[in-house]
Amino acid sequence: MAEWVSLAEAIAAGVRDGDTVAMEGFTHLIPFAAGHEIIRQKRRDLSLIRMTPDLIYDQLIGAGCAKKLTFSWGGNPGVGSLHRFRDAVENDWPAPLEIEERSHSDLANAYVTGAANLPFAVLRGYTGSDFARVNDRIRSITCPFTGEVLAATPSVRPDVAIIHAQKADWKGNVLLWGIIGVQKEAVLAAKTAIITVEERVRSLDAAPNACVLPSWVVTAVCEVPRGASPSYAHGYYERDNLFYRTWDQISRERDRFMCWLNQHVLETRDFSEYLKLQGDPHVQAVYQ
Amino acid sequence: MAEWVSLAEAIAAGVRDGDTVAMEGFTHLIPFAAGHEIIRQKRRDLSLIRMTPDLIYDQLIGAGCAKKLTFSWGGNPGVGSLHRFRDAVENDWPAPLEIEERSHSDLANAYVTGAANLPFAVLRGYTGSDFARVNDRIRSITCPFTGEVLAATPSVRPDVAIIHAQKADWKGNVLLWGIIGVQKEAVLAAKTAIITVEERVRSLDAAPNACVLPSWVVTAVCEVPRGASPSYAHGYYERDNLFYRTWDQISRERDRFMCWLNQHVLETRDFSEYLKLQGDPHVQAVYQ
Amino acid sequence: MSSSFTADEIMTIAASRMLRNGAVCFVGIGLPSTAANLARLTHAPDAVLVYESGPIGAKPPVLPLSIGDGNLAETADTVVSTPEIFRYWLQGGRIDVGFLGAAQLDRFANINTTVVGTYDKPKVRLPGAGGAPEISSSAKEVVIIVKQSKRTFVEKLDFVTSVGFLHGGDSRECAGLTGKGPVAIITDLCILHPDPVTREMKVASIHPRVSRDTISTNTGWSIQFADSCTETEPPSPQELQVLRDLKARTAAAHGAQGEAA
Amino acid sequence: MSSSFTADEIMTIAASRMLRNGAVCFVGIGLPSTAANLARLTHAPDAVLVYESGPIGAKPPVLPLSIGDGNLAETADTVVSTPEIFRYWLQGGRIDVGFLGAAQLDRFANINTTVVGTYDKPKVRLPGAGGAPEISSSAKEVVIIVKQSKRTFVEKLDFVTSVGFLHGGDSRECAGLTGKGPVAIITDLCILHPDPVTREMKVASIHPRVSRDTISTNTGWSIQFADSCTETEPPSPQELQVLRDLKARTAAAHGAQGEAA
Repeated sequence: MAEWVSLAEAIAAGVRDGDTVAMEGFTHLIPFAAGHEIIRQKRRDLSLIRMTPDLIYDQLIGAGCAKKLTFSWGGNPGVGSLHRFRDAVENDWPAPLEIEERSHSDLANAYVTGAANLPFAVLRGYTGSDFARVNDRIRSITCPFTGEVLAATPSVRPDVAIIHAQKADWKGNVLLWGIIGVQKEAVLAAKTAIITVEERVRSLDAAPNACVLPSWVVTAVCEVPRGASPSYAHGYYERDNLFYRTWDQISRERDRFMCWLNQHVLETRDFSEYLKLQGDPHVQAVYQ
Repeated sequence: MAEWVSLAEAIAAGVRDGDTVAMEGFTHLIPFAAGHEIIRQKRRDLSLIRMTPDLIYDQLIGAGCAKKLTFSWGGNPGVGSLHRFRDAVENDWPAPLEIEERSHSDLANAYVTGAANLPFAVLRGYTGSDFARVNDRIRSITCPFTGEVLAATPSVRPDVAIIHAQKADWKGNVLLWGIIGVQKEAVLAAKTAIITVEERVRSLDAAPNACVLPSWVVTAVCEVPRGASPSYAHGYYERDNLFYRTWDQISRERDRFMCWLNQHVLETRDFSEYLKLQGDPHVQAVYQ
Repeated sequence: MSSSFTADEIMTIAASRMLRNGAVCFVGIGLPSTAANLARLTHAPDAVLVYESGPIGAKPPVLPLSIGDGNLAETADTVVSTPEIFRYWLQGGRIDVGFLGAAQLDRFANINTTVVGTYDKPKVRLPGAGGAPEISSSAKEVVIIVKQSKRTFVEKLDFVTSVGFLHGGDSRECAGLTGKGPVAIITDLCILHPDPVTREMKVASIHPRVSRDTISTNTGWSIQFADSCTETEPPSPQELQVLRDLKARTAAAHGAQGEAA
Repeated sequence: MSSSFTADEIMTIAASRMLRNGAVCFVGIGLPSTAANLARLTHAPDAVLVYESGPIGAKPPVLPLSIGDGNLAETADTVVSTPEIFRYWLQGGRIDVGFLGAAQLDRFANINTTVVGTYDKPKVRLPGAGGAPEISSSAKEVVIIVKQSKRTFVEKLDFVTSVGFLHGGDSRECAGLTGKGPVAIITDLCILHPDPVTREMKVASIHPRVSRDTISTNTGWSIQFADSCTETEPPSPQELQVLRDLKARTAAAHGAQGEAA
């Protein structure tokens, strides 16, 4: 059964140095507040998994939390490069970053088979590409009926999955909607699941076949309004496109990045303080 | 793009003698009207696939439409045996019935991999059972990472999938909700999809992540109110439990079954006439 | 308040007691569903009932007649597709207890629901596997609920549909099956648990007013009684009351047809 | 009504013309998304836009800035999970045309979006594959939209992320890839189609006011011109108007940030 706790408590109890951590959310519902809290609590040597590393992992990598990244597309969507990610790969700063590179289709399938308790995924993929040359975990398998050869890749089974959702009820049942990405699979593939939500409600009032994660597959649930900002939460707030563009400037040079990181994350107490510093006009309404 | 046609036209154009046909619906939304129309049009030598054959396939088998059945549970839910199914298997009446027997988990997985255009499914299943002894298409596969041995079974790729749903809009986009079973997978695994619906609406007004089949994966859509009766359509009508019990009597002896089949299916013009004969009190309201 | 109860009642009640509060239970239709819902209405209000048709956390007000009744969907925390139930929830390792019925079973609690006689020319064609094979292998524990008779409790199965302890001993683990297997068989006469070494199912508890002789007579192998064999705790008045109310509500909702469940 | 247009405009418009009405199009963000939406707003109102984030049948009123913008979900016929998009819809064989961008490509339209330089010590670390490898292999046809330059059109790729015609000839079919592969590359200078035999991409149509010399100078291999090479139909006033309106609406909705798309 999910326990309602503060985000600081959830991260303190749920994420350890050296853990394999998947923070998912495909453009929508990216768990930025949780990412900041991991930085604030100075977790180290994490093996991070995420289809689209995005700003959230650029921050974690730049802050020195990661030793490995498994991913399928590492850019700043609609803007350009992830400079901290590139600096780690190209220049080993702030530390060398091992990468395990896969395609979206592969990684999505690998979460599915992780959730399904299978050791590998089978897909039509990678034929003719150079991936298998640089990732020896992209292998092949032969269909026992047709003799066709398909790609086989290892399932994703993180220690911890962290996602952001719109609502949870008092029991800790969680509802998300809109672009739901690979979040259900990430949670079900993981040993521990930490979920931040926009609001705690009496009843989910979910549609019959909505994407609901029952309380008993969730370890901790935390009320963190605007916790996906600068990404968006459908029905709550829009994407802060300006911040995504500004990030290109903030993250380009190490000094400016460190200065931002100190001021906005390491020296803030929690995500509400971060939002206030960002000048978020809604922060007063959602945090008293 | 789906075409709106009558059920008689859809079956005439879409189902041929010898086809592999999957009619799905897990207790809920069973496409009985379509099954009757196949019997009425005297299709023969069909290879039928369905997780839970249920009364609908008992009728098709007894009527002599089937040469093969792929299934995972063949009973009258909550009542007992399917007598026509048993008579075919035990006594070759009205014709021998080849059976391909699998488990629910296997067949559900096989629809998934059929929809995903993969030739086989991988599952943890069948270990220690006698299935592989009687079905040589239950094989094994070794994980290229862990060395574990898992079950491998062939995907389901029917010529035709037939389902019943609650609503479709004028373009032929289809919405179903409640217990959705394996219907989406059946439609996406098939070459041709025929869908009967309770009603044709201007707009689906579907929830954001509802189970919608877009018009362009549907071949034909037919308005057939109460077309899942005696099973049920969530939000429209309840299961006719009495008919399921009565079926035990109707189907037990060949003569009585044939008499029922002639009177209620072969000699009726369409499903609305069948419903009138059944004494369905709502038939006047939904068919004018 | 009456202390009289039927054999069916004590079977259902004894089975319901196997479900811990908070446990996630994969429920077959019929006796398993009755027992699981009784548990939910008595000592295990937070038990989570998962049905193979898709409902997770169903809380039906009356017993469903089929595995996919509308009241399961309406009262569930969520309803997922059938493939998802088998892939993410059962095979995914999320099920604590699988409640199963059986047409035939042997001393190692292997189950046959496929055929009586030979497979190719069966004397009786049974419904088949349904979800049972993977419930048997993937649920953390399995509880079997079945009426005891020589026809059901057989020396040798005509077909192994779902495995219990295979040939006994450590053969289940050696086959690579991870779940604990059948921790109990609950019948109308007694409760059986596996011997810790041989894994043969032995009578661990005899229902009140049932003799050892009756149990032996209704078993197709020479059934053994555990050294610690005791008498089953009789149904409490509250258990009986809740079960009878549930059955009465079900009959009222479904009419005479309700009896089938 | 002006007949002047920019190189970007004719590139986008020429790409949009590749999308038949009713076709199901898997859309990448940026130029592919602009071209697909332009097609939807001009000659292909029934084109179905599928985004890898999950929306099927998206009809965004303004261009999305990211692959998962809210307006995609709000206007879609349905929104499914990302695994489902890749499994049932792309790999399932439901996509007619995949629209792709590229950081580098070679004469056989193989694409690199992974690294410039060596993989282990890259000079430039690019974003990586995303959905492109399986779009390239599973979509029935692929259209590549990319600005032409020596840096982009290279003799040899540093890394093959997504395949076009591999080594040319029938090497794509021999590898077991079922989709037709890249039927066109649309650049700001010209349109390339594969030679029917060698599968080398050849200039089939040159945009107005562009010289053969400019095309050759901006290509890292000795590019060939098809015998039938013609001039690209200039943008019609209506195409230009709709594209400019779309861009203006997008800028108004997103502010100056909108430019990035």
